Amino acid sequence: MSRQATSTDGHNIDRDRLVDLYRTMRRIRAFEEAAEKASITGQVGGAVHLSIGQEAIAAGVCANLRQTDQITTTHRGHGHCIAKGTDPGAMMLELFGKEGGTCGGKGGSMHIADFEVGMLGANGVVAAGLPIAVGAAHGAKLMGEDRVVVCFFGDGAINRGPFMEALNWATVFKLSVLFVCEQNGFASTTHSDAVTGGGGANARAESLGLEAHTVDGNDVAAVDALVADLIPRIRGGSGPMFLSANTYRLKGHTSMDPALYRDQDQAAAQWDVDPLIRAADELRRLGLADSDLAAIDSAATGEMSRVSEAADAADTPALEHAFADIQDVGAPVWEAQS
Amino acid sequence: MSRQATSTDGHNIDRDRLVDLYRTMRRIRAFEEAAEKASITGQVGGAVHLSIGQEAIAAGVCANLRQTDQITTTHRGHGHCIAKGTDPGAMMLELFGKEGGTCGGKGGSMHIADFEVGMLGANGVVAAGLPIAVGAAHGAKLMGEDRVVVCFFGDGAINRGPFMEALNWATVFKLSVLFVCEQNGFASTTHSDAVTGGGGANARAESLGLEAHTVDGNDVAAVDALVADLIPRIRGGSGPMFLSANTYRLKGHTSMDPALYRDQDQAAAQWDVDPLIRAADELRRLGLADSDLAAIDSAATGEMSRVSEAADAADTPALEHAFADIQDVGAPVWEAQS
Amino acid sequence: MSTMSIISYQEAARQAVAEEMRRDKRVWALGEDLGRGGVFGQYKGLVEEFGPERIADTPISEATIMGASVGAALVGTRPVVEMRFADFALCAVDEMVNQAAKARFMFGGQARVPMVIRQPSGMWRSSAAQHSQSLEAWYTHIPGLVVAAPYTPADNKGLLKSAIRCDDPVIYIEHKANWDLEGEVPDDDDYLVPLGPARLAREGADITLVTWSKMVGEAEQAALLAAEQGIDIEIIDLRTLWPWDQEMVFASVAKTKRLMVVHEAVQVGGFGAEIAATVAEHMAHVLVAPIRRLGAPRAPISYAKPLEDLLRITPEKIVALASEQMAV
Amino acid sequence: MSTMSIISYQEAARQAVAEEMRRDKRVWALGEDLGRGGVFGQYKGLVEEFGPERIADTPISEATIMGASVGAALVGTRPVVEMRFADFALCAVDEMVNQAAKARFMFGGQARVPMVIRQPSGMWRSSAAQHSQSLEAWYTHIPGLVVAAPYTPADNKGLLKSAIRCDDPVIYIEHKANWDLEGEVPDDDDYLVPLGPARLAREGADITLVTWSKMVGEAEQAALLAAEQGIDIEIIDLRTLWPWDQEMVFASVAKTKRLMVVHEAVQVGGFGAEIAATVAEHMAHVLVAPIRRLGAPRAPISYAKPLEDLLRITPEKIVALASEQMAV
Ligand SMILES: Cc1ncc(C[n+]2csc(CCOP(=O)(O)OP(=O)(O)O)c2C)c(N)n1
Ligand SMILES: Cc1ncc(C[n+]2csc(CCOP(=O)(O)OP(=O)(O)O)c2C)c(N)n1
Ligand SMILES: [Mg+2]
Ligand SMILES: [Mg+2]
Repeated sequence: MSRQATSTDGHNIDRDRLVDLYRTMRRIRAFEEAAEKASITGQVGGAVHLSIGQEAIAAGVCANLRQTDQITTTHRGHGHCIAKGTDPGAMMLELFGKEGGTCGGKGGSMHIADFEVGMLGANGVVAAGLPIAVGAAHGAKLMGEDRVVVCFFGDGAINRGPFMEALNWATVFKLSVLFVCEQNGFASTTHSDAVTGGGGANARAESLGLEAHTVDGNDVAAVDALVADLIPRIRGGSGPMFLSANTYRLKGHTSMDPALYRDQDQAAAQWDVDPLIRAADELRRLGLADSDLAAIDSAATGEMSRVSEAADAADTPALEHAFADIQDVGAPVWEAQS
Repeated sequence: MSRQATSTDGHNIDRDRLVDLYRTMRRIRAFEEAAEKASITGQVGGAVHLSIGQEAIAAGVCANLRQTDQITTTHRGHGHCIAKGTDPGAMMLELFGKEGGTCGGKGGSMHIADFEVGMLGANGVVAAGLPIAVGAAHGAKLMGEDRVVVCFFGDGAINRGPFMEALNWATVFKLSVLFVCEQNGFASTTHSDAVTGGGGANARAESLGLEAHTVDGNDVAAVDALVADLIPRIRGGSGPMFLSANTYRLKGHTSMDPALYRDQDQAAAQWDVDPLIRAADELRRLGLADSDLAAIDSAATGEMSRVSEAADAADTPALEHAFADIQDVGAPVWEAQS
Repeated sequence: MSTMSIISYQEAARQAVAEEMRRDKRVWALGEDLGRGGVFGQYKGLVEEFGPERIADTPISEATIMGASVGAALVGTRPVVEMRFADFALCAVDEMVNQAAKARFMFGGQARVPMVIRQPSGMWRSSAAQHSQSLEAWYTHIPGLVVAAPYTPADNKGLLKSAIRCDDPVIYIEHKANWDLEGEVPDDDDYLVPLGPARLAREGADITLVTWSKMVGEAEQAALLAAEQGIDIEIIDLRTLWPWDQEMVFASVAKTKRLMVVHEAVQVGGFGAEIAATVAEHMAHVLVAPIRRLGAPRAPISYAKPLEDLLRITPEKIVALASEQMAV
Repeated sequence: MSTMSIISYQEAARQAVAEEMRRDKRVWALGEDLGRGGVFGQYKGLVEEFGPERIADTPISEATIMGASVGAALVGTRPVVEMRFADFALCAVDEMVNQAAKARFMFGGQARVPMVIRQPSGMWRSSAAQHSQSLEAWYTHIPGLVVAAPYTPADNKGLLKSAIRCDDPVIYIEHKANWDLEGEVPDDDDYLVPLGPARLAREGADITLVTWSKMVGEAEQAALLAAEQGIDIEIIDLRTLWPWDQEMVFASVAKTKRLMVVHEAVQVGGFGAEIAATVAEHMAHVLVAPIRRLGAPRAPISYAKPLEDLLRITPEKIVALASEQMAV
């Protein structure tokens, strides 16, 4: 991919709104940089999949959702969680496996969930979130609620059967789902293109009856503008829609992956079209002072280093939680185990 | 559906070839009528799914295959087996659960297989045959063989995930597979359309990179002509192709199903466009004498009533076969069981 | 006082679903062909009463039938998932095991997954290897799942109602050869059989026979035959496999000092092994004869009837084992 | 005479695949990311030697990875199927259980399904509930499947080679925490460990401890600790779970008169139940202490390390159980 011009110009985005989007992205970035560090030091034990470079999608999509709207995400979901309103403090505690984590430390990065803000769960199984998202929307329909459900997933996920089943289901039952495919070029160490036949995600979605859109997923204003248009239509009963957001996974598959399998020059060039750089350029163009940008950046970095320190200092969960919330009948009894 | 005109006219089909196709169809019909009877009397114990009304697809497709080419089929696969060259005697023995059946009586109607003629198996699980067919073609490619694999399945199967996965796989690995979707309007008691979103089978296939065709599946000459064109191209390395064949399931889902859930007038009208009637009309037009047609019909009926009688008279399998061909190590030992 | 009616196993289940759907608007059912009553007629008439939204016809998409149900359960509805044949649930195992069973726990208790997964199981009319399996043991091995397998019509009503009211995923195993079995069933709309406790199907002094689902019927016949030989079999119908009623089984074994476990599923790795092992661990001292299991040989199920029959547990096989046990 | 090298569990498996691919053109491997060596590096260098057709990168399509392998096996190739994590094999259960395991039988022996299904299993580095499961028990319950779970590097070479040469589907369970374990492995290209026989990992007089996979290591440590208390544990590394070496286990139990079964998987419905039940059925008369099983509690696996650790089988837990058994 060559360097892309920022296309925000055309969107007449309000500066305040772009500031908010930028702040969200910067907070995601700062969270993940802190998580990456903690992963490398071993403070975070489980696998950490960074969405660095993909923040514009999370920010641009979720800015258009109500708190009662819901999302599902994947192994690479920190950005979606933060953008949807999950407390990064609780998220970081979760990554560290500590008390007060979103899941009490029992899930880790790949299973973050925050039902209060409509974050129905990350998922360790590729494509497993699609049927779940569709079911959440099916539930809303049955209960007569006008929630929209957004389902995030990667370009590798479109080759798993549940992808097709879920899209077909959403069409058949006319559900209020926005499917968002993050086209970051990779599925783990594999180039997604090499294992994807035909016209790709949008062609498949259209064949299944969904209106499908493509957006420059590194242009947060473009994502925001498009999704601002789609969500009300979906809420109004249009049925499901599909959005492919083109982006690039700037880091390896996990925090431990040096990603040597890809063209290093190309990968390096992608840092120039980092969505944060592009949004910052645009904000400067719109007259935001460098000092204001720097303030946002350092607030985010500060926030996330604080949550990271707090997580490090926090207590591990009480042992009996290993046997809590399994099932009402037939769960192991802590007293008997200890 | 309204009554369709036979469209064979355009195909300049050789009369001898049409006679052969007609004979194949008639033999399939006769086989299934005998099977239906035996199912109703209880001589055949397991479920029997009749392809009555769909014979033109089996006949027209398989007439263009070599013996070394391979097929997979479904629960509704008698026609495909016969058309591919499986001995109806062995098939009927299989339905009766008798010694000498294609699978020694251990599989029944839904698991008929005949590897010698390239019939790699019916399947009791909807859509399970697609990945298997694709794998057979993958094997051929690895071994440098120019076999073509034809995969038959129904319009209900296109909503299962493995449908998409298998088509994508065939495209990615450029495999020599012809996917044949029998659009008979139903998935069990459900109208296929009611649970299928978007443009249907061909739209999905095209989105996955397959060249997709549609044919009047009740017109055996049309099926034959089209497939005669496709198979050499596939064998030549075109990659996978897709064929939707429009037809109608004249009987219920199983031999026990009166199919009261469908419009009875419409169903009755479909008997007028029965592929056998249409082929017979065409043959008459091409100058075949009624007596010749009658001879084909009675030969087929005679053959199948003989195989049915023979199956009835045949021995049940030796009991120890219940423990044969399970696995080389760790199978139960017959002597220990008896 | 509750009145009783004699109804079939199938009708009992139908009533259970209908009553729970009337009682709780959040309950709905989904699966293939439900609008025409379901493949065995167990949903007959329900679409007429509840409409096609709550008795939903689905595409043939087992993975998404299951996965969408997980999503719908997470947001507060209570799906009854029809898998048609237990064998087809194998197309939806990630959704059952990695998603439904684990979501409550993984998410730290933020959400529940109240769903019932109906899996008609077992041998029925020469259905061969892909339509006859009994895989209940698998689900007992998975934390987060409740597993029920009723035998009587009354239990099929009361347990299914409890399963629908349960806030966790319940694997609900009905036996395909039981649909027409009739029995007395309370008419009471609130007739519930709790998940967990077993049912003492027959009192006896000599051998404790633990079983479930259709094998209860075989065991009852066996007990009559055994009685002629002077062997008095006590039959425990487990009806819930997880959690299972260890207390009733232990009490019975303490009395009879002999244990037999009988199931239709393959013996190797079957749930009988769990019961046998547990009793061996805890009650070896009271046993006067070795524990005996009776399950199917480790063979795929044949189509041909005589071969299929070989794999069946019969009253005769049970009696033979019982006499052997008494001979020790 | 065969020379030996000290290599890792992972390298042993890599050699096994490479040697069998050299030996037999029909052998190939497929799965996600294999061209870059596979997710754990266990295919490192193979694409360079064998090319991308025989070391095939696949889409993320577990059902079709499995199903296509069934088809490819039916026509005479010998696929080695990489599932990456055993948990993901749950996306391909129909293909494993309804197709691979049953095809040979259902088709009356017309065809074979020679495929190896590699399922890296077990707890490894805080991987939480969807990446840590040990589900070997499931596969032992399915007719048609062979199940192997090696512990030593030598066995991982010799058993994997046997699995690749086997004409039936083999569920091949490697432990994710074992990849770096080193040990002596014969260099011989024809070094085979047959499917079936167990390995006597330690001789002992007092207790027979049956285990497999990574738990062999824990058992060995436990035996050292127990020895300090004067308890002499005999360790049988089953290495093949189906068929399992009943003969060696029975002979050992006849000698020690005590049985312990230890596995990482959930205890309820685990394969330990099968072993315990079988010994209880056949050897109750020789036992001087009740059989003991040690498996994980029936709980999803927690992410937080101290909680995850609670679910682990440790040498200490084994020793505690051993002393308890000796105290009887
Ligand atoms: C069913 C399943 N198969 C394989 C994996 C292993 N895996 C984890 S992430 C990943 C790549 C996913 O690629 P994509 O969907 O594009 O998401 P991205 O990582 O690029 O965000 C794979 C193969 C898995 N978690 N689940
Ligand atoms: C995975 C799976 N789900 C459900 C079934 C039950 N079933 C058998 S045939 C059938 C309908 C199939 O429809 P279609 O694919 O159109 O084939 P047709 O019967 O029309 O030939 C269903 C739902 C099954 N066998 N397998
Ligand atoms: Mg990707
Ligand atoms: Mg159909």
